[in-house]
Amino acid sequence: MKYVTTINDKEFEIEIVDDHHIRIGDRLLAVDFESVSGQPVFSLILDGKSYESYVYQGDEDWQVLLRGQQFQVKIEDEREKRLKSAAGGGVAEGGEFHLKAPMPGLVVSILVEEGQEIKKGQVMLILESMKMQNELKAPRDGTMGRIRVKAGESVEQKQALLSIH
Amino acid sequence: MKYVTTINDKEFEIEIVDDHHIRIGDRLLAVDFESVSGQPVFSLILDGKSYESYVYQGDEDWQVLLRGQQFQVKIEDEREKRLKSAAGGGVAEGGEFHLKAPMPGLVVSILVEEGQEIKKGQVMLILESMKMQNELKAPRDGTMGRIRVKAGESVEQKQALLSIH
Amino acid sequence: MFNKVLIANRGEIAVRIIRACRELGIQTVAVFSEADRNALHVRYGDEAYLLGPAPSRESYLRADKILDIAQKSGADAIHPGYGFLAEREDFAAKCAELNINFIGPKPSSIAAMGDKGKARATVIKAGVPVVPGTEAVGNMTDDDLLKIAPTVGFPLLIKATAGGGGKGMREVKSLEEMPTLLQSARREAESAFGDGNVYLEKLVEGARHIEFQIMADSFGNVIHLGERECSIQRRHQKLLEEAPSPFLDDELREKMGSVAVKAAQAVDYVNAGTIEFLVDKDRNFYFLEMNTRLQVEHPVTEMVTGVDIVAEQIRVARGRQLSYSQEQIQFKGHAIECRVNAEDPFNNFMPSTGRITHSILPTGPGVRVDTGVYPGFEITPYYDPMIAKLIVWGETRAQAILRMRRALEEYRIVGVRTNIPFHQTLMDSHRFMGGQFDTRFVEERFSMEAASETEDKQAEIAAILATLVAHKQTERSAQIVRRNERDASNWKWVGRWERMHR
Amino acid sequence: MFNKVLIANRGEIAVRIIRACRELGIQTVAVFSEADRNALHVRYGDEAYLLGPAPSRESYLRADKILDIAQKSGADAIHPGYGFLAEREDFAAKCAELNINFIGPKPSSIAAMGDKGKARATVIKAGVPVVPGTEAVGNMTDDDLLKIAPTVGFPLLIKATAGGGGKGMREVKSLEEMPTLLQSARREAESAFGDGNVYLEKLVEGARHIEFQIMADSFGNVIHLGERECSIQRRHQKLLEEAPSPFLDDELREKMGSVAVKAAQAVDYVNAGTIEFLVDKDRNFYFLEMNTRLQVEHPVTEMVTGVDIVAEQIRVARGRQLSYSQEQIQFKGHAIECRVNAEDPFNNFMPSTGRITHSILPTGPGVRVDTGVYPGFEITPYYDPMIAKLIVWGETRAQAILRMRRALEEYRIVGVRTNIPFHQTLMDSHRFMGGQFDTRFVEERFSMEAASETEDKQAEIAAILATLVAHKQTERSAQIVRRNERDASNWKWVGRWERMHR
Repeated sequence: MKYVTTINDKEFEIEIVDDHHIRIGDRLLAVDFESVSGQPVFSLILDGKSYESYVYQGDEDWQVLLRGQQFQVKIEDEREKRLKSAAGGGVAEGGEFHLKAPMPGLVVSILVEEGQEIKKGQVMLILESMKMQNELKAPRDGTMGRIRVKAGESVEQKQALLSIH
Repeated sequence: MKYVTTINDKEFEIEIVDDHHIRIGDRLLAVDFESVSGQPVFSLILDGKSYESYVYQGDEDWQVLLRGQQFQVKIEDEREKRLKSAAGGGVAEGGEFHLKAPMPGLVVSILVEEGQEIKKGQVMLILESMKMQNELKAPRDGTMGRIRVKAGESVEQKQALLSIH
Repeated sequence: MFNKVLIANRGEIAVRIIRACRELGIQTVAVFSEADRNALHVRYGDEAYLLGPAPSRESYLRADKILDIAQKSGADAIHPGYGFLAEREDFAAKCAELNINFIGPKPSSIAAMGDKGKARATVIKAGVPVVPGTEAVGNMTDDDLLKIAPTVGFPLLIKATAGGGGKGMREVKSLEEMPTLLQSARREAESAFGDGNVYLEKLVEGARHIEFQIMADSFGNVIHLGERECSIQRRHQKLLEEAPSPFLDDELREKMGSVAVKAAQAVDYVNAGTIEFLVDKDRNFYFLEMNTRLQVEHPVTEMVTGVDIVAEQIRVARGRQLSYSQEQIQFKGHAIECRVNAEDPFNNFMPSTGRITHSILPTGPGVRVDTGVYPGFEITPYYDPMIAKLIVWGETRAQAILRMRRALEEYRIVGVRTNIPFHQTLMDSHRFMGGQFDTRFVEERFSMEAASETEDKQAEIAAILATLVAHKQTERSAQIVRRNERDASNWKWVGRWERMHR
Repeated sequence: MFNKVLIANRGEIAVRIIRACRELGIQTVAVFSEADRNALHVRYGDEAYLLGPAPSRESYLRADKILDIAQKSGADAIHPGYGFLAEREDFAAKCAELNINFIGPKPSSIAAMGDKGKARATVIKAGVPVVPGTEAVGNMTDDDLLKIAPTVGFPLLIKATAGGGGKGMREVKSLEEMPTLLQSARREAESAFGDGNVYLEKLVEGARHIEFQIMADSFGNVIHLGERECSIQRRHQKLLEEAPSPFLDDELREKMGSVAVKAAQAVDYVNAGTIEFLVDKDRNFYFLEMNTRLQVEHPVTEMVTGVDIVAEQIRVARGRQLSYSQEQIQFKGHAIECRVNAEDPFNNFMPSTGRITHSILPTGPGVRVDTGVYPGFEITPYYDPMIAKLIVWGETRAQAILRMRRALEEYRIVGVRTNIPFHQTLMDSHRFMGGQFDTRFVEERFSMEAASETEDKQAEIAAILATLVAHKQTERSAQIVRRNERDASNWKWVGRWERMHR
């Protein structure tokens, strides 16, 4: 199986040759790869070098935490990738964004209004949790859609808070 | 549900009243009882006193390891106990005893022969494991039955080694 | 002399205090909220009593219930830890009334240091330097403050009189922006402390936050255990502390130490306390406030002095003299503490909740971990996000940094995100290694981005790891699909039966 | 000067050495058997290479493979740890041949101390007292030994010349029983060491086993780091060690220390080593043997001296001078180490294997755990049963005992049985607390039975706990039966279909 794996616009072509070998570019490497205690912690011995890492699956990408650094990793299998580029590539940038509560907490204040134009990075809502006030920011420019919560309201984790068009 | 629980010939009559109360003798006690992380480790708050203990189930009894002491505990529900005493009580002492390997290892030597009379505490077999030579002793007097292994043989955990009549 | 101590706290500090009691042969009473039934302090305490629902105000802040439990259980002393009721004069007073030994200072000392304005006035009288500002105690109007501001000089800080933790604090660069900032500071202070009073303080630029640990007994003996460097902060929350401060020499240490002792004596202090100072680039130091309780970061002092501060608190509270004279306090080596918080440093330090499914603690020579969590424990949103303190000792600061680096690399916590990567990045920062930082360092001159040469080398490894995990997952789900196909066969079979017999 | 160290070992000591290397900025190469792929030393090493199948002789004893890996990976030094290849003269010599730095003494020192007879002769020449016995080196016949025995005096010990760990050792009470015991000792020595040579030694009664830690550099500097009390043993296996020994005073310490230094100098010793002594009731001390390697129990010395012995080993092997002179070695407080073994103290210390499913380490002030295991790790029967070393430090011996007691109480390991309850019982023993014990104490005067008053109080709690667990289990199995009934319904339904349409 061949994959095209992308980190920060840099592409790696990685082929899983068999259980103990991969090919990256034209280098054949010996791998010994184990999950630790059934957890999302992985031990990799790659040509004798020993690495350990947390690997989490996100909605669209993978996060790899390795020696204090975090990498956002996109993985496509080659076939998938070819299909996509044949189709003209590029997912639509727009679409609705739904802000969900990243943790349970109390909505302290809402700093935007429905219909308002907002900028990427703008603080939309303050959520108090673990004695901290956490600012939830807009991930991109857009127009505020529906706001589903009120200041003073307690919310559950993953509860929908508001949307951006 | 009522139980008769025995430790070293001492009987305790313990009634599970509801999820948060037991009666022992004529004392009603508040209990708050939890397994820790789904392990055989249990946290008990009994009338405000906090205890923690390992509780293991053996073949016939329970083992409780509490603050460095181990207790062999026999538990019968009241009905069971009544039935047994009605039937005349007392399980037969005899019967065949099968010695199983308590761990994987190497049989170093066998110090008994089939048909031999043996005494309780007599060393029957030496099993090497973890660089240690472990003496396996007779749990009671008897006659050696079949010996199923030879010196020099590797054995798996729980493999039958020999029997005593 | 008391023999049973109720610990009016939770988390690592409750565990820390239980340990000290156990090592002194003293019985312990734990209290817990509904969220904490399985917490370590409940499991380790000799006794444990439920306080109420998870929110602090219904549990750990319920002074009345805690005092009830103390009386019911026969606890003749209470250790408040830090936070919650630790600096509540009324609680300490109530303990005294009920003949329960409060392991901490007298209520009058808490009161004297609790009001920041009053505290400033008190220590000024004792000859302790303070940051220039408004000295008057209590109710200054906005007009008063605006009038006095130019004499203090800009930039300055508006601070809440009842304050702490950066709440109600505003930085003011000019007179023009001051009225708005005054209002918002008062609003925040009002909502956080029920007290909208504020005062002004000159903003000391490039300042370090350095504090002195004090111990005092009831016979009038007061000593200091040296300083802690606490300048590594984010949003006024300390993240890392060390002892000694790379910025102090013996002369300055002695000078500040004796001033700290003087400040404590000014409020007739007993038990453990901390005098916080700001130190500017030119080594001028200013009293900031006194924390009239045990600090989170007390272990770094324990590591370099060998003094068990909690045990010493208990001895002093039992009416004994201090075990050490000032001369007997010797400093050896260097200690660093990293606060391990359940928050994601790659996502704006967002708190992270969830069940810890797996954990491997760093251990070995010179490493100490103070924690209240373990695999299977649930991190809830009700309390502060600190889940462990990782403390190391080394013969030198450089050795301590190298040791901390390896300990951070070893630490595994699965189930919640932690700020361990923040500390790892910090340990690699040249400015930190060089001891060149002030309280603005983390917010203004620090980035989680690694040097790009390191990043490039590791990116390929990260790519391989993610691909291997993704591949395994694809394989596994393929198997599950196949298994489900088999499992579904009963139903298919039923379906066939239906058709056959229709 | 080397920059990459291969660690020819496993378990806690491999982890300990990796930590020291990492803190010195040195790259590490781990080696592992098939049973140890997931071991901590493999996970923590910078590189890791498979040696072979689980049994030691096919993996950790394969000197050839280890040297191959060292060359292949570019490791320019090897740390052997303890056990396995640590005291193999030929291995150390082979390293030297291949230009690989062996972190330990010269091959000649290993050889000189490896043959117990030769070692005795060597140190006697240097004026070191030894237990009276047969001084001749090498091959004494049974006849020779039987002739010489009465001059040594009974009781005496037959010991294997190549010996260690009590193998080939026999206690002889009279001349009559000696021939038989000679034969069995020779047989055991032959099978354990491939060398049936034995010698005689007077049995010192009521003896304590006390050893001195030595450090020497290649410039002829030799110092000692004080003693360790190791009398708590069972079947010649140490179970607990402490520093200092409650039996020694400063005068005796200085005397024994300088003798220990002399013994090390007699074999031109370099790096870390240990001189073991027997000390009788009257404070006479006798050289027993020298261990030419790092000891399991080195941490207690680290805790009381502040010296990182493994880091110091590496420095010395890198050709540096010792970091300390004898005068700079100061002793502070008291340290105790408990060896936590996977064995059941309630079942004749039977080794216990299995997967560790859960673990909570004791932490907090003055506690150190050196371990190579973690939740999810499998304890196999291939290696020795020690899974962790729990080490505590206290200002006094009494404080260290109290701290050890609380640490043992906190330690949770689920999945294998451990000897933690043995240590708990030991900590409660009055004789241990009083420091009144010798090497026979555990076997002859110690019992796992608790004082009956304690037992009675706890029995009721144990009864309640077991009953609650049994009750929950009964309830749960009832639920499973009910659930299974529901699950089976598909099939019942199929059955009904069949009948309906028959």
